[in-house]
Amino acid sequence: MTSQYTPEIVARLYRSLYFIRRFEERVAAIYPSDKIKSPVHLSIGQEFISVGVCDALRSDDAVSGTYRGHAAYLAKGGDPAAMMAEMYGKVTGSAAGRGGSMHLIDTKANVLGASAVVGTTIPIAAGYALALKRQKTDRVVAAFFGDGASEEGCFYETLNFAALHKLPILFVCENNFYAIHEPQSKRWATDRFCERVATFGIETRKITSGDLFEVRDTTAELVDKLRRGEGPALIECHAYRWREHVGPNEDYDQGYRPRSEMEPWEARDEVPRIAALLPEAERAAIEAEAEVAIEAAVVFAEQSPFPAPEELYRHVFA
Amino acid sequence: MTSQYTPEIVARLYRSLYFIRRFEERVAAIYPSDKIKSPVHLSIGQEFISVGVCDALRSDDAVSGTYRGHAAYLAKGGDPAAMMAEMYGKVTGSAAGRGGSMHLIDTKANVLGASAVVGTTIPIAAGYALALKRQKTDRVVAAFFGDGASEEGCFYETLNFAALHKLPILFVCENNFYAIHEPQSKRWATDRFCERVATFGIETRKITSGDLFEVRDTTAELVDKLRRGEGPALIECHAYRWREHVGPNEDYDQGYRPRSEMEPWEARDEVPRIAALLPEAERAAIEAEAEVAIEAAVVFAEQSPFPAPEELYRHVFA
Amino acid sequence: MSSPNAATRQLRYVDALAEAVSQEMARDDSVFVFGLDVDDHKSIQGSTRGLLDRFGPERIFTTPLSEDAMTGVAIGAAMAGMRPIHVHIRMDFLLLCMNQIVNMAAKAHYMYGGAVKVPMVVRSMIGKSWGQGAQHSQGLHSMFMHVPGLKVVAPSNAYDAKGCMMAAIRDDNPVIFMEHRLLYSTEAPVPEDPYTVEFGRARRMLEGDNITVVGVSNMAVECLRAAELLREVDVSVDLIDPISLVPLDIDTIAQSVARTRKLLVVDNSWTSCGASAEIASQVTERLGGSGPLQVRRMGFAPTTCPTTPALEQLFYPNPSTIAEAAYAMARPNGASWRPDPEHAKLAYQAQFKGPF
Amino acid sequence: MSSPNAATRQLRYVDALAEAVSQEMARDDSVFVFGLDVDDHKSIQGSTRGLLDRFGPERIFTTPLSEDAMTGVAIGAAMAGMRPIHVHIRMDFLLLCMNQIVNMAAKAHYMYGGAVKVPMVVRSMIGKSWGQGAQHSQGLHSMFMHVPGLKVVAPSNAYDAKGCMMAAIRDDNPVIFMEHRLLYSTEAPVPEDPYTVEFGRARRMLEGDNITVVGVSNMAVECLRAAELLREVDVSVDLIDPISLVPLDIDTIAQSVARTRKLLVVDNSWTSCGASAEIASQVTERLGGSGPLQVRRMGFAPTTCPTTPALEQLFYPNPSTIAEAAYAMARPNGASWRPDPEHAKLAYQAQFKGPF
Ligand SMILES: Cc1ncc(C[n+]2csc(CCOP(=O)(O)OP(=O)(O)O)c2C)c(N)n1
Ligand SMILES: Cc1ncc(C[n+]2csc(CCOP(=O)(O)OP(=O)(O)O)c2C)c(N)n1
Ligand SMILES: [Mg+2]
Ligand SMILES: [Mg+2]
Repeated sequence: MTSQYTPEIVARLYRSLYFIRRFEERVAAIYPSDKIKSPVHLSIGQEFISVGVCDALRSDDAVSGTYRGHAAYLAKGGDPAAMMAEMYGKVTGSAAGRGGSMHLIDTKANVLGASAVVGTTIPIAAGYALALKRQKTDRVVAAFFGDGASEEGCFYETLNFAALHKLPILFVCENNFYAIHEPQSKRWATDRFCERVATFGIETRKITSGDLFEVRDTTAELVDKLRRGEGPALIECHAYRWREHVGPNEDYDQGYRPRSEMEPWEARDEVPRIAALLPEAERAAIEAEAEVAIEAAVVFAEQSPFPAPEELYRHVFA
Repeated sequence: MTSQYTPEIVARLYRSLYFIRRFEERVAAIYPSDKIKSPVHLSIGQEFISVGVCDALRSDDAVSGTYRGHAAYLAKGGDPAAMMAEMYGKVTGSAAGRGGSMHLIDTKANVLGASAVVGTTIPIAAGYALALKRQKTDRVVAAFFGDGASEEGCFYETLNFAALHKLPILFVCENNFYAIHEPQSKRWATDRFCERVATFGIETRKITSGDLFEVRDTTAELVDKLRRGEGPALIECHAYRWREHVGPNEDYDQGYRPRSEMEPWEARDEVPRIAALLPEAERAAIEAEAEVAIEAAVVFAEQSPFPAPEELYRHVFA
Repeated sequence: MSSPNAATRQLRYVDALAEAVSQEMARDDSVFVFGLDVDDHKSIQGSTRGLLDRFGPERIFTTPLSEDAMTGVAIGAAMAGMRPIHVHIRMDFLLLCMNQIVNMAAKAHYMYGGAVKVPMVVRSMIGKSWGQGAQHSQGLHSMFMHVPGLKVVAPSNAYDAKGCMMAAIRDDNPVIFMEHRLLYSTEAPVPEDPYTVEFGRARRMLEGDNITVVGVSNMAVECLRAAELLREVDVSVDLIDPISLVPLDIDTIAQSVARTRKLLVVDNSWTSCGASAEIASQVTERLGGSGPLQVRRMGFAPTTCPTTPALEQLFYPNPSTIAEAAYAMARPNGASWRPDPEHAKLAYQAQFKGPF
Repeated sequence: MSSPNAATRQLRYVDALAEAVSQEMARDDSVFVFGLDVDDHKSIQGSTRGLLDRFGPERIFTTPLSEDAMTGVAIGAAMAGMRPIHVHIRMDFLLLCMNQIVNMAAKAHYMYGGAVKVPMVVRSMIGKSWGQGAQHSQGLHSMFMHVPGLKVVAPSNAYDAKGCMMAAIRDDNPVIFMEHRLLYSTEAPVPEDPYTVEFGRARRMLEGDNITVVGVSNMAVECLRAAELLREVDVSVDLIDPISLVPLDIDTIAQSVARTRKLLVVDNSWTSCGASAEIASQVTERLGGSGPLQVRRMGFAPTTCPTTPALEQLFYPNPSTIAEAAYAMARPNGASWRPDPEHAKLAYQAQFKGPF
C-alpha cells in the first residue's frame, strides 16, 4: 500500500469489498429457500480483484464480466437491487428476469452483459474497446475472465487483434487454479501464461500476493497507458475460490481439493485486513450501511412482481 | 549441408524436389484448358519445406497438409497419378473425384486428408498423434499449415493440448508472409511466433535460410525427440509463394506485393542449387524419369472415366 | 434390435449411459472418453461414473476448455482407428464445435472418397429449468440433421439410452448423441447384457386412432403424459418416439398418419427449420395429395429461453399444452379443452432442483 | 418498400452491394466493414470495391484469420453503438462463428432484457461450381432461421441486393446476409438513390395458376428459367421469391397455395430441416386440413458436395429438374416430361469460370 492511499480511498475500497462479500453471503443464505432459481457462481474470496480493478477505472469506463460476475458487477457500480431481483427472476431485475445470475448487465454503470459460455465475452469486450477507440474517447474496457477461459481459442485470437489495433482494453485473468473441479495441471501445458501473452506485444503483470492495493496500483498504471493509446495490457491475478463452483456451499469434502489450499488465502483475506486500516467507527458505519442496502435489495427483490406472461415474447427483436 | 549427405540422399531429395516443381508447372500449363475444374493453390517456390520434412520421416509416419498441399502430398509419397486424376475430377482420383486439389489424401502413403477451411486440420493431426501414442508406436505426425492458419484459435488450443499430452507431432508452419493478398503486418501484432509457441513447453526452430538441408536436419533432430516421447515440436520455416494465391499465374502486376520480394527467393531456388550438387548424368536421369512419370499421370487422368451418376450417393455414410 | 436374454432390472437413464460406455470400453480397447469434467467426482451427473477407476486416465480424461480443437482431436483419433466419445455437459457448447463437426466429421468419409471413416460419438445434454436460460437450454439437433453424414439420436428412456449408446459407439460414422438433463433420473427396465437399439426404427409408444403424436427426446415423455390425460376425454393417441432422427423412420410415422390424418410433432427445440419441420414436411410430401391432413408443430416458444420460472414455464410445451393442442386437432368441432394443470405435472418436474 | 424517384440503370448484383454499403457509410459514420480480404485489390469479387479509397482503413479493414473472435468484435462494437458489417467470402466459414452468432448476437437483446442492441450485418457468399466442393458450397441459412433473434435475408437480384443491404445496415438486429457467387454478375435495374427493401415481404415474380413455386436465393433465378420452360408446355407458375427468410412472408406464399393447392419449394441447401422444410410446414399447418395439398421440396442432394463436375451437376436442382418436378405435380395424370437440357441452361452458368 503506497502513500497515495488516503483514508477516503481506503474507506471507498472497504465499502465496495465488504458490500460484495456480504451481498454474496446473503445470496448463499437465501439459496436454500429456492427463491433464487438460478445457478449462482460466487466470487467469495476473489472479490479483491474486482474491487481493485474497478476502483482504478472511471465511471465511464466499461467492465466485461463472466458468469462468476457478481463482484465485477457490484464493484463497477451495478445496481444491487436490480441484481437481486434478477436472481429472483423478477421483472425489475437487471435483465428483466431473463438472465439470472449468469447474465448480469447494467448499462448505466457501464457493466457489459456477461455470458454463461466461457470465454465468449472476451472478443466482445475487444469489440467494445474498438468502438471506444473509433469514437476518439479515452475510455477503456476491463475484461474479466478465468484461467479456464484463457484456454479457449478466441482468447488468443482476441489478444492478437487487440494488440494489432492497439485497443484500449485491460485483460484481467482471475487465475483461481480450477475450472469447475479440474486443476490447472490437467489443462495447462505450462504456467508461462504472462510470458506467452507478452509475445503479442502486450504488457503483462502477474499478481500473486492477493493484495487489493497491488491490484489497484497495477491497474491504475496500466490504464494510464491504455488511455494514451499504447495498446492493451493484461493482469494475471492469483486468487482462490472459497465456495463450490456453482451453488452456495463449501465443497472441501468432495475430494478434488483440500481445504489446506484455501487456508493461506483465508489467512490473508482482504476484508478484515482492510477493515483494520479504518477507524472503528467508520468501519462500523460502512458495514451498517451495507447491511441496510443489502436488506433493501432483498426486500425489493421479494416484493417485485414476476414478469407477466406476454413478456415472454418481448425483446426477441429490437 | 552436413557431411551426412551421401550422394544417394542428395539424389533422393532432388528427385522429390524436381518432381514436385515440374508436376505443378504441368498443372499450371494444363489449367487454361479448363480440364482441371478445381481451385489450385500451387506451392511452387515452397516445395523445399515439404521435401526436407518428409525426407526425414519414415514411411509409416503421417503427414497432414493443407489446401496448398500438392508438395506435402507428393513429398510424402502420395500417388501422383491419383492426384492428377483427382484434379481432373475422375473416379480414379485419390478421393474418387470428390475432393479436387484441396482435399488430397493417400492413406497408403500416410497422407491424411487436407481441408479447404484454413486451420481445421491442425487439431485433427493432433488427434491422429494421440492415437499413435495410445497405440504405443513411435510413429509421428507432421502437420503443415500456413502463417495465416496460425491465427485461428484452434491452433493455440491444439498447441496446449499437444504439449500437455506430449503428443508425437511436429508442427510445420510455412510462413510465406501472406494470407491471400493480406501481408502479415495487417494480421500479426508481432512476429514473436516461435517465442510464443515455446511458452507451451514446445521446442521450436525458425528457419529463414530457404535451405532444404537445414529443414531436413532440423526435422530429423526434432523427430528423434518426438519418437522418444519428449513431446511436440514446431518449425517455422520462411518461404515465398511465387504464383498467385489460387490459380496458375504470377500476380506481381496486381500491386499488393512487388516482384522484388520474390527475387531473393528465386535467386536461391533449391531446384537448381541441388541439381548442381549431382553429377550431370544422374541429374538428367532423374529429370527424365520425372517427366515420364508426370506424363503418365496426365495420361492416366485424361483417360480415366468420370464417376458414374450413382456415385453421387455413395460414401455419405460408412 | 437385438433381444438379449439376460435379466433386466430398473436402471436410471444416467446409469444406463455409464453402463453402455463401460461395457463397450471393456469390449473394445479403441474406445475412449474425453471432455471437460468427465473424470471428476461429479462425472457429468454420474453418466461417466466408474470409468476412471475401471479404465484409468489414458482412456478417460478431461480436457482444457478448447471445444473446437478437442473436436478435431476426436476426428483425428477416429481417422486413426480409435473410437472417441467426446462429452459436453451442455448441447449449447456444440456451437463452438460446428466447424469441426460439420466441415470435417460429417464430410470426411465422402470428401475423401471413402478413404477414411470417422467413428466418433458426441455426447451432449440439453439443460432445462432452474434458470438454465439462453445458453444452457438449447436443443440443436436440427442443425446436425441438416447436414448429410451425421447420425443424430435422442433416446427418451433408459433402455434406449443404453442401446443407442452401444450402437453409436459401434457405428462407423459420427453420431450426435443428444441427452436430456431431466431424463437422467428416470428409470426403465434395462438388460444387463450388452445390446444395441438399431437406428432408424421408431418406437410406437401407444397405439391409438384419433391422432398421431411424435415426441422427440424428453418430449416423448411429456407426450406420454399428455396421452394419458387425453384418454380421460376419449382421445386415443398413436404416440411415436423416433429415437433416432438421422436415420429417421418416416415409414412408421407416415403409416400412422395415413390412418389418423392428423399429425402433431412435439420437439425439444424451436420449430423453425427444426426436426418438427422435417417430420411434418416428409409426411406431407407423402400424404398431402391424398386428402385433408392436419399438421401441427410444437416446440420452444420462438424466443430466447428466459431464466425466470415465470416465463420459462411458458417457453416449453408441457403435457397440458400438448394435450390441449392434440384435443383441438382430434375434435375440431368440439369445445376447446385443457387438462387441470396440477394433474398434468410430470413426476420428474416436481423432483428436479438446481443449481444444475 | 420505399419507391425512389431517381433514375435507374442496369447494375450488377456485386456493384449493387458495394453501392449500398458505400451510401450507408457516407450517411452514417458508425457503419464500418471488416473481414478477411475486404480491402485487397480483389475486394471480395468487387463487392467492397471503392470503399477503402473513399472511407479509409479505419472504416474498412482486413482481419487475422480469426472468424470466431472477429464475430465477437462485431458484436461488441455493435453493442457500443456502431454498425459493423462483417464479411466472409464463403458461408461455410460461418461455422467458425456459430457460438458468437447463436449464443450471443441472437440472444443479447433478449437475454439482457432489452438493455442492448446488436445492429450488425454478417455478409457471406455461397459458392458453386468449379470444384468448390464440400467446404465452399454450403448454404447454412436454415441454421440461422432456427434461432430466434436473427434476421436472415437472401436477395436473388441486384435490386433486392441493394435494398436489402441498406435495410440490413439500418436494422437494429443481427442480420445474416446471404449472397450467391453466381448471382454477382447478374444485372437488374437499380435506382441510384438509396432505398430499402423491407424484410418480410415476398416478391411474386410470376403469376400463374397451376402450381406455386418458391425459389430461395439463386434458386429463384433457376426457377424463373424453369417457369419459362414450363410455359411452353402450358403449365403456369406462381413464382415467389421470399427475399427475406426471417421474417418470412408466409401470407403471400400461403395465399398462392390456397389457390393452386400445389407447392414446390426449391432451396439452395439441403432439404432436411432446411428453409424448404419450414416453408412447407407452415403452409401445411395452415392449409393441409382444408383439402388435398401437394407439397414437394428440392435442394442439394442429400450428400456432401462433390468437386467433380460429373457429380456436381447432379448435386444441384437446375431449371430442367425443377421444371420436370413442377410438371409432374401440375399434371399428375399426364406422361412425365423433361425439357431439353441444352435449352434449359442459364446464361450465367455458361459464363462462370474458375478458379473462384
Ligand atoms: C464454452 C464452455 N465450456 C464449458 C463450460 C462449462 N463450464 C462452466 S464454468 C467452467 C469453468 C471455467 O473456469 P474458469 O474460466 O477458470 O472460471 P472460474 O469458474 O474458475 O471462475 C466450465 C468448464 C461452459 N460454460 N462454457
Ligand atoms: C477458416 C477460413 N477462413 C478463410 C478462408 C479463405 N482463405 C483461403 S486460403 C487463405 C489464406 C491462408 O493463409 P496461410 O495460412 O498463410 O496459407 P497460404 O495460402 O499462405 O499457404 C484464406 C484466408 C478459408 N479458406 N478458411
Ligand atoms: Mg478458474
Ligand atoms: Mg501464408
